[in-house]
Amino acid sequence: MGIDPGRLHFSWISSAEATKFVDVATKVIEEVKALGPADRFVKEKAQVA
Amino acid sequence: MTEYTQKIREIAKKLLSEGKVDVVIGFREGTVPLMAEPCLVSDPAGVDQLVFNSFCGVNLANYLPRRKDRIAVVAKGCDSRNMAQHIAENQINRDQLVIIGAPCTRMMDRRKVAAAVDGKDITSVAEADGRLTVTGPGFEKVLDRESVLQDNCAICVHVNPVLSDEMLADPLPEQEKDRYTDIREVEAMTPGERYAHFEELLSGCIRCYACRNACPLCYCPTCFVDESKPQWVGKSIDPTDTLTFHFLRAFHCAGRCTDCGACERACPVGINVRQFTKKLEKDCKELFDWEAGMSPDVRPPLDTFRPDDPGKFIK
Amino acid sequence: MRFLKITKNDWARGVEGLKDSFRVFGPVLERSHFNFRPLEKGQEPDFSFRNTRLSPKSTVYPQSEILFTYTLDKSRPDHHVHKEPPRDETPRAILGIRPCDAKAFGLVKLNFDTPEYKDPYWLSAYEATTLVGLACDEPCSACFCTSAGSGPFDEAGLDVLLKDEGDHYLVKVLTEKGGKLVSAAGWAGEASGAEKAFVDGAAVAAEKITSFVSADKLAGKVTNQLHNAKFWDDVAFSCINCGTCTFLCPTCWCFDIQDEVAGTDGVRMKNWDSCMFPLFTLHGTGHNPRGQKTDRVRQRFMHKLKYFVDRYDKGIMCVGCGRCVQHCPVNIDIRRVCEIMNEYEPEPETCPA
Amino acid sequence: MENPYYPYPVRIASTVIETEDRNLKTFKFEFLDPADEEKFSYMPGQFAELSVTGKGEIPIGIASSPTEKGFLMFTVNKVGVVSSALHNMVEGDIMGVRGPMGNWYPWEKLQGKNVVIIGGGFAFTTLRSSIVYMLHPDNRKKFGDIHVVYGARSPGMLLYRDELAEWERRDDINMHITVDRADDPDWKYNVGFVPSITEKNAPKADNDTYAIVCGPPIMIKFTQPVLEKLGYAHDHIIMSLENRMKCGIGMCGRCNIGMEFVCKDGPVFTLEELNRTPREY
Repeated sequence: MGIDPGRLHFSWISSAEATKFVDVATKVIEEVKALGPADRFVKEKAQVA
Repeated sequence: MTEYTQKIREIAKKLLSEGKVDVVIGFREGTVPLMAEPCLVSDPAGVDQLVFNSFCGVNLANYLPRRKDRIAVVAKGCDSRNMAQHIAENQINRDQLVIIGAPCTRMMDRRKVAAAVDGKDITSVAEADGRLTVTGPGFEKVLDRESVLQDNCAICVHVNPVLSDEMLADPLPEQEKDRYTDIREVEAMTPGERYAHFEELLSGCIRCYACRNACPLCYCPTCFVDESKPQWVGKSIDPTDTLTFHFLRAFHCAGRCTDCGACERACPVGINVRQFTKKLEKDCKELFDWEAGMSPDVRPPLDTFRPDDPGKFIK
Repeated sequence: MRFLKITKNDWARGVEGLKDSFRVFGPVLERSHFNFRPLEKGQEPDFSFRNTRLSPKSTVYPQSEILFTYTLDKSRPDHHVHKEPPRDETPRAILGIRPCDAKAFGLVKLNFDTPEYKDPYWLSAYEATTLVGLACDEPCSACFCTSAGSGPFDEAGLDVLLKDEGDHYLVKVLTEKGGKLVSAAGWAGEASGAEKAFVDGAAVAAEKITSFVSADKLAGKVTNQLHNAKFWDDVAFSCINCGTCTFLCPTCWCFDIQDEVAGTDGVRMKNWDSCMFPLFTLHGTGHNPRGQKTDRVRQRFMHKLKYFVDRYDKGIMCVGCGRCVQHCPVNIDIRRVCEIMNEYEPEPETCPA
Repeated sequence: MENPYYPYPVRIASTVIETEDRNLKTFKFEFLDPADEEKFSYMPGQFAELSVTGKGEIPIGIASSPTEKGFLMFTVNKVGVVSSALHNMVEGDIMGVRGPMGNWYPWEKLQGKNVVIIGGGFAFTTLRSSIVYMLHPDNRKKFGDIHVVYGARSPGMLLYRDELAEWERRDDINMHITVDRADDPDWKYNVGFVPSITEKNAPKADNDTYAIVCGPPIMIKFTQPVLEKLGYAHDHIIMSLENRMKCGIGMCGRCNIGMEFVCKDGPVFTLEELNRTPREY
C-alpha cells in the first residue's frame, strides 16, 4: 500500500503478559518516532480543487 | 457462439415450460455494438431474446443475492466461481440454481476494440475464426481476437465453469499463464514509490463506485464508504479518501475475488482497478494455496484458522 | 453575427494569449480518453477528440466544491460561524465544447437559477464562462442530439462556434461575450460568406445522425400511470446502480452537502451525488422511499423524460450526447427507455364485473 | 447575490428534554445578529435546516410561531449524526439556522374556516406553531372552531405538556389529547389511537372545515379513511411530508415526489395533490 514497514507491527501478547506489552509498545513508539511524521495516508483538509 | 445461443434458448425454454425454474437470467442483444445486456426471462415465449457472444462480459452472479425464486443462470468460468462463492457465503442456495455452464472463449474488451480503430465510430462487428471484423463509416478493420481480450480474460486460467447443471459445450483446454507479472513490478517498488504509483493510478477516479457496484462480491447492505456513524471515509474526491476506498474495498475482496474483471469493465475512466485485487489474489495463492470460488464447500482462508497458517509477520 | 476566418497558427497563438486573462479549459487526452481540463501555459486543446468521456459540466460545477469554511476553535471570535471562501471570478473559457454539452448548461441553469433561489456558486462560475463550441462534423452512431433538442451545429448556449476547415477555422461569433473573447485572443479577419459554410455543414452533419428518440408524447402522459407501468422491472433488471450514467451525464446536477473537519478547521462542501445510490433518499429512520433498484432507475428516467418536461416545458433533460449509452456497463439505453415511455399506453383497467 | 446555503449564526438560548425517553429535545435559538431575525420571516408549517457546524444539516419543522418574537424553537428527535450532535450541545453554543424553507399551511384559505388539527408523536412541532399562531389575540377571530386531536404512545411521550394543559383550560379551542396506553393512574384524557379519537371527536365535514394531518406514516394511513368516512374531501385534507433533504431549496434533487420538490413546493400538500404524484415519501 505504500506504508513504511516500520509503521506497522503485529505482535501476539496475552492479557497476562503486561511486561511484553510494555516492551513492544515502547519499541514501536521508538521506531515510529525515528521515522518521523508520516506523510502518506495523511489527510489534513480535503483537497478538492 | 451461435451454437451457445441456440442451446441456451433450448435449455431455457425447457426449464421454463417444465416449471423447473421461475426465471432465466442470461444476456440479450445489445443496443450498441460490442455490448450485451443482462436480462431476465420468465416466459418461455421470451427465450428467443437470449444470446451469447464475446461481449457477455457482465458477471451474472451479480444478479443472484437476495433472490428467493428458482433461477436458471448462464455462467462463464468466472461467473460460476462467483456463484460458488455466493453459495459459500450464504447469498444464494445451490438448490435454487440451475447453472447453464458456458466454457468461455474469453470476452472482448469494447474499449480495446475502440482503441484499435483509433476511437473511430464502430457501427457493426462480426466474429469468425478468432478474428473480429469491425466496420464503421468509411472503414473496415480485421482484429486478432487475442489482441482485444479483456485484460483479465487474457490471463484467465479457469475458463470452464466449476459448477454446472447443463453444459453448452465440452470443456475447453485451460491455458497456463503467469498471472502476476504486473503485480511483481509493484511489489519491487519501495513503499514511497508504491504510494506514488497508486496515487497516479487513481488520479482520474471520480468516486462513482461503479467498480464496487459491478462487483459480485460487493453485496454488503451498507458499504463502509456509505456508513455515517461513524463516517470512515470522506465523500469528496480527496486523494487520501480515494486511496482509502480502493484499498479497503480490495481487502474486503481478499480470498473472494475471482478476477472476473467486472470492476475494470465498469470503470468509466479506465482505471486498472484489478491491480489491487490481484495483489491479494496472489497473496492468497502463495500463502494459502487458495483460489477463490473453486468449490462452494471449502471455507475460504480468511474465515478459517489453522495452526499452520503463515505467521511470520507476527513479532 | 460576425464571421471570422483564422489559420490554425492564429488559433494556437490566440489560445496562448487568452490564458493571460482567462482560465482556459480544453479537451486533453488522459489514458485512453479525453476530458476537459484547465490548460497550462503552452498546452493546446487537443481537437482530435470525438467527445470527452466526462462531460464538461465540472468546469462550472466541480465534483467537490467548498461552500463554506469555519473554525471550531472557541478562542477565535468567529468560531462556528460559516464563512464563504473568496470566489474565483476570473473569466473562464471552455474551448472546443460540443454543441450538445453547451446546450446542457442551459438545462442545468433551470435548476440552479430559479425565481426563488439562486445558487451563487454555479451561477457565478457559469456567468464567468465563455463557451467556444466546436461543431461536430462526425457525430457518433450513439449520438441522438437532433431529436433531443440539440444538433451537431446547434448554437444554443454557445458564445462562439468553430468549424474546422482543415488548415483553418471558421469562427461564428454568437454573443457579446463571444466577441470579447475573440478580441482578447486577437482573432480578426472577417470572413464574409462564411454563413453558408455553417448552414451547409449543419445540414451535412445532421444527415450523419443515425439515431433518434421520440419524446413528443411524454408531456401528455399521466405521471402516475407512467410511474406505475409494468415495464420498469424489465428496464431496470440489468442495472447495477453504478452511477456511471449520472456521473458522465452533462445534465445530471444532483448533489450532496457534507461537512468535513480536520482538527478545528472545517469545510462544508457540495459533492456530486447520484439518484442511483440508495443513500440518496434514505431517511434517518431507515425508511427509504426509493429503496429498490427499480425505484431508482425509474427516478432517473422519469426525472429526465417526464418530471423535467412537465416542470419546465423545455423538452427533455437530455441533449443526446450518447455518453450513458456508450458507457453503461450493462447496456441500459436511454433511447430504448424513452421509446418505451413515449409509446406507453396504460394497461386497460380490469372490469370489476 | 443572496447565498441560500448560508446558515444564520444563532446561539442556543435554552434546551428542554421533552419526553420520558429523552430522545426529544426542544431548542430555543437566538440570532447572533438581530437583523437576521428580520430576514428569517416565516409562517407556521415551514421548516429550516439546522446547521451543526462540523457535522451537517437537518431539516426540522419550526415549532415556534411567528407571533413569538425573539427566538426560534425546534424540537428534535435524536436519530442520526447531526441530531445526536445537536442533543449534546448546550446553552450558549453557536450553530446555524438556514431558512425558512418550503410552503406553509394555507392560512389565507383557512380564514373564516374551522380547522381540525390531527397530530401524532413528535410530528406535532409545526402543529404547535399553528395552534399558537391561531390562538394569538390578533388571529383567533380569523378562524372558526379549532379542534386538536393529538396522540402519543404514552403520557410521557407528549410534547409541550404544559401548553397542552393550558389549551385544555381554554374555551376557544377543543382539545382531544390521547395516548395509546396510559401508564399514569392520574391520566384524565383519552386513551386510544389517533384515528379512533378522530372518528369520535372530529366535526363532520363541510365545505368550511379543513383537516391538517401530521404524524407518522402508520397514523396517516389509518386516519385518512376516517376523514373520508366523516366526509372530508381530498382537497380539504392538508398534509405535511418529510423526505431526506440536503439543500432545502429544490436543487439537490433527492426529495422529489414526481415533479414536485418536498422541500420547495411542499412540505405542505393537500391529499388531492398527493393523489396525483408518485408515493415516494
